[in-house]
Amino acid sequence: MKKLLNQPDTLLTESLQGFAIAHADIVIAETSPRFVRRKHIANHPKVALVSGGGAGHEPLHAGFVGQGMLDAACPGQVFTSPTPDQMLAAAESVENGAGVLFIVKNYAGDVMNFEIAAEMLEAENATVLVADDVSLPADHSTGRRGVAGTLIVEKIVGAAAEQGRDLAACKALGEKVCRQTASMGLALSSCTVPEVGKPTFTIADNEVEMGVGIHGERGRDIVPMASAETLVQQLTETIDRDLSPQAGQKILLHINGLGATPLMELYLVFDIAAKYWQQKGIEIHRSLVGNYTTSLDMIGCSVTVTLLDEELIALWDAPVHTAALRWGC
Amino acid sequence: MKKLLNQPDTLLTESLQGFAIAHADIVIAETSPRFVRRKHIANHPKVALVSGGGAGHEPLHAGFVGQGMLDAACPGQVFTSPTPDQMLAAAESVENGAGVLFIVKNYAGDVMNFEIAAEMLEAENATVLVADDVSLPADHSTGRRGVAGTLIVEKIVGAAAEQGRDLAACKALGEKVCRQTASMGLALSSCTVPEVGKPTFTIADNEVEMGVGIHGERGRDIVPMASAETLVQQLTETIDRDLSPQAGQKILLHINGLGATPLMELYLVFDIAAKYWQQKGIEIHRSLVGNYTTSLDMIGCSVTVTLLDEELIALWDAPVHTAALRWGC
Amino acid sequence: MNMTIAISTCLNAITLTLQQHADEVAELDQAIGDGDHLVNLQRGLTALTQDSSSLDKMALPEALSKIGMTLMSTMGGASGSLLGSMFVTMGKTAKNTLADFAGLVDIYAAGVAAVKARGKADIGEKTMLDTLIPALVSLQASVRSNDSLMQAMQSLQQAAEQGMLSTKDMLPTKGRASFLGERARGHIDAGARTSQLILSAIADEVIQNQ
Amino acid sequence: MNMTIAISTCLNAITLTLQQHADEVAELDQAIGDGDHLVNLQRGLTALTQDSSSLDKMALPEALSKIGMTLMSTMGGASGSLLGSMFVTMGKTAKNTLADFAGLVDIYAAGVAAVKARGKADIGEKTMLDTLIPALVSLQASVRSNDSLMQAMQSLQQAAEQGMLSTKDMLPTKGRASFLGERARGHIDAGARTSQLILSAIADEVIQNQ
Ligand SMILES: Nc1ncnc2c1ncn2[C@@H]1O[C@H](COP(=O)(O)OP(=O)(O)O)[C@@H](O)[C@H]1O
Ligand SMILES: Nc1ncnc2c1ncn2[C@@H]1O[C@H](COP(=O)(O)OP(=O)(O)O)[C@@H](O)[C@H]1O
Ligand SMILES: [Mg+2]
Ligand SMILES: [Mg+2]
Ligand SMILES: [Mg+2]
Ligand SMILES: [Mg+2]
Repeated sequence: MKKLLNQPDTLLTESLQGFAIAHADIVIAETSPRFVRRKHIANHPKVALVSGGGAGHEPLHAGFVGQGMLDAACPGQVFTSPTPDQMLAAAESVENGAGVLFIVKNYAGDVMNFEIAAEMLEAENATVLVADDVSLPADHSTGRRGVAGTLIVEKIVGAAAEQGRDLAACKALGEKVCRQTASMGLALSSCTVPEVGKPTFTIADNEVEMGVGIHGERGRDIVPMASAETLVQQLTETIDRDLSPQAGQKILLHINGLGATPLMELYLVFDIAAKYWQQKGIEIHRSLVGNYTTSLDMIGCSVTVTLLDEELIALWDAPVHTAALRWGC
Repeated sequence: MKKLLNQPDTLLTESLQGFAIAHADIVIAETSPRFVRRKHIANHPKVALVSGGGAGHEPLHAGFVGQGMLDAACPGQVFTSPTPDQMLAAAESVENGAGVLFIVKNYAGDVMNFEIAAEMLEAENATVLVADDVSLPADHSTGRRGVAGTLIVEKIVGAAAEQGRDLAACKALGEKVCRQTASMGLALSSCTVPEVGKPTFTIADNEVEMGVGIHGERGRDIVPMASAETLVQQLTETIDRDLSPQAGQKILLHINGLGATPLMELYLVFDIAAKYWQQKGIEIHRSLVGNYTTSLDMIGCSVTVTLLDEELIALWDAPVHTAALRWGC
Repeated sequence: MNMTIAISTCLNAITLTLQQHADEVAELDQAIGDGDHLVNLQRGLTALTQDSSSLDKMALPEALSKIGMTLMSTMGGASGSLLGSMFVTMGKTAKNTLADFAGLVDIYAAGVAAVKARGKADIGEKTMLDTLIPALVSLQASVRSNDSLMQAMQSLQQAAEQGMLSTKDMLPTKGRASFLGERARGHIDAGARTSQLILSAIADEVIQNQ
Repeated sequence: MNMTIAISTCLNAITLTLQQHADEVAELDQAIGDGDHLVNLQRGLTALTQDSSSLDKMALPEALSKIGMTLMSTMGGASGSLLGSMFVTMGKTAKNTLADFAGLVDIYAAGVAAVKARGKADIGEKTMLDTLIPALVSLQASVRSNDSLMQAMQSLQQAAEQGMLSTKDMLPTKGRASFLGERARGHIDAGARTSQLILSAIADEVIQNQ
């Protein structure tokens, strides 16, 4: 394992310290329990958006804390959901009278820990469960996983909360975005969890893990290594079968890198995916390309599509000022 | 070599197509010769900023084309400087009466090709040579290399050009930023040039290449693998010797990833570097952390420091709207 | 039957057995999970061990609750919420239960029920429950048939081991491994293995302590 | 002396020799450069080969200029600007120079001067000039001593090879290799090697064509 670190077990703390210094204008990082919150809490009641999850997906979620997006985020250990006391402290620190909306990626650990926190929280609260990974069937025994579509939910609901929508409306909006969002990813390599020190799995040069989540785990299937065209086609076709967009539909197309894929290749993936949709008469109305929901140093990517309407477009375009996503201000 | 691509020799074209679709609101990509330019040319004379260089450093430079930064960028083949006809066409397409400023990273190939273009260009023009890599002595036979400090020059001069400064003033400002900027990088791995298909060099598990440029090449020295603290110290101390900032000095601290380093580790590097400077009474006044000037899929990072004054702070903060850097609008 | 053994003794035994099987456990979660299960458990154990002398002094209900809260706030992950809920519930149940052997089995039963409820899972889904439930069934049988403590502990160990081994050929339907579908067959579940190692280590301590 | 050989013949010979030494050349630029030199040259050659029948029909000055412009606009990198400048300058010089052997050497001399000027470099800096300059010196000596074409070509080949080999122990002071400092010693310069391969291939063609 070759990584820039001091000790595997101090990496998270030190990295979060760096994050807090680098973005001291917009966030504050608390350490016990650990969470990141907006520096400026609204002085009128506003639904507080709280998310969190294992570390190793940076910039998700701490990189999305700030105006127009999350109010607080709880980073767990690498690929390990945070603990209820983190979520509780985060929620209590940002709640200001309009309740708390938890945005949770659908993994057993995250779901159960957030459940416990929600049971303990006195303030009014609700949860949006993100389950956008269409590599899994819709009726999968645990539901689908939450992957790169999460940031789209966080951005859109974040804008709505900022505009003053109430808790029920924010939850309903989040669920609408979830219904209209589908993602699928693939990996060409494993990643290495710092505390483990060696790759989570091995994979041959002529193999690709198809349908991976974001925890450096194997995919649903191994498929033969092929051209980007062939591989990306498998992602877009699965998404297409799930969302079945009609000609004329406007979409947000998000190509996400898993951490170690050069941007040049991500734009190639974007090109392939964009042309797939354009040939079907779908309009690429908004786009986002980059490493946003990563799996440490994994080589791979995912494609995410959100079906847009005027409401969602306006909320996507609304000002946002976080460490990793910023526009309009 | 495991990469997401169709053919190594079509990657650049396809990737640029993807880039153009993804950012169609702000850029236009021309293909023969190849360059990227702003979609909207100012309707009053404005110094046109043109940069370029080999591909493989994405988002540099095309990702910095847009309001408040570059007017055009010419991507060459991977790690190969672009050709004079690209630069000429790019310059002619954005020149609108106030002359052209070429921003060139100091490498033989870039310098000579831009020189030829400048000789051929009829419009008034000037060049700023970026040479911020302090791993090389100031009196190096070819001058120092241009590395991650380049984007800082492009951002600050871009803001000044936007505000209407003339060609001579923009050139003088660019040279001031160059004088006040120092960078140094290290690599834990090689990278793989798609057309070559195997890593440029091999490196042992217990070795680090210290003082690398951004073309996937070896560094000045091999040093033993050590803690991030020890390694980053070597970068900051070299920068410190070069810039010798005084207590109270405000700086911009930029931690750049070389492509395959997780953001978590880059923030750790930021933490170490920030504390180094803070202990000397230097104020981290602005910061930028991420993969901005990459070497394909190299594992490694660089530290860049720019000494700030009120003029540079105001220009750094000025609105910018490009694919990879955006704020204030 | 004399069952009083110090919590610190158990913690040491558990720490030791996990150390001895560290590579194996790490690899199980790497194969069909995300590779963090061993580290998660060890983080929880380290926190408990730091508190062990005060845990030793507490009454059983308080000690169990404290263990639950500590696991819940230090482990994270699926196993953190499950083991946390398990011990918190055992602590609550212990308040109203006599701590003889039958009572302890009832307390454990409440803990297992909490895991089932929190995880919305049951036996046969390739999780820690495939160890925890057979172990419970065995303990309950021992209560009914008035087994000696030695017999009870040995049956417990056998049941836990069989349960753990049974996960190998199962198709997972809960937790991360479920995402792998058929690819997860042929691997033992990490949580089932650690639960079995822990139960077995405690049983050994009880036996030795007789 | 009869020196008329078709440009297409030369291009084919150069393409062949670079193919035969492809791995070696690629590795030279990987060792102390950035690994693209072979691909850069081949991109230029491919473009020239596509034009070869029209190049064959052109007068020498136009052909040289056209080669220069093509290399300049297809190769990129240090070598693209240098070889581009070299051929553009040779084209200009050819307009006013008789294309006998001595004249051709003068034209080549002008090309080498253009490389020196564009690269701000000279012999001894571990670049292509360490091949190009000794080759020029040898050609000029052949003109002075009225060597046979065969003799001239053979001396040229020897001089180019010696020059190329001389780069091995040099400390680089121009181009990318200069950044490596002492670490670049012990490696032959990629551009010196390809220049030598090219000159040698052309010389072979001239010899065979006699
Ligand atoms: N819903 C569930 N019910 C019961 N046990 C579960 C459930 N989900 C996961 N587990 C158990 O948790 C173990 C994984 O724990 P761990 O690796 O620490 O957490 P995570 O899965 O969040 O990475 C699995 O091996 C399995 O035994
Ligand atoms: N200033 C210079 N003068 C003469 N030759 C040079 C100079 N700089 C580089 N070269 C030659 O160019 C070669 C490298 O060419 P190439 O790899 O195609 O371009 P780049 O260095 O831009 O990657 C070197 O091996 C060297 O022979
Ligand atoms: Mg986990
Ligand atoms: Mg090059
Ligand atoms: Mg796990
Ligand atoms: Mg090169």
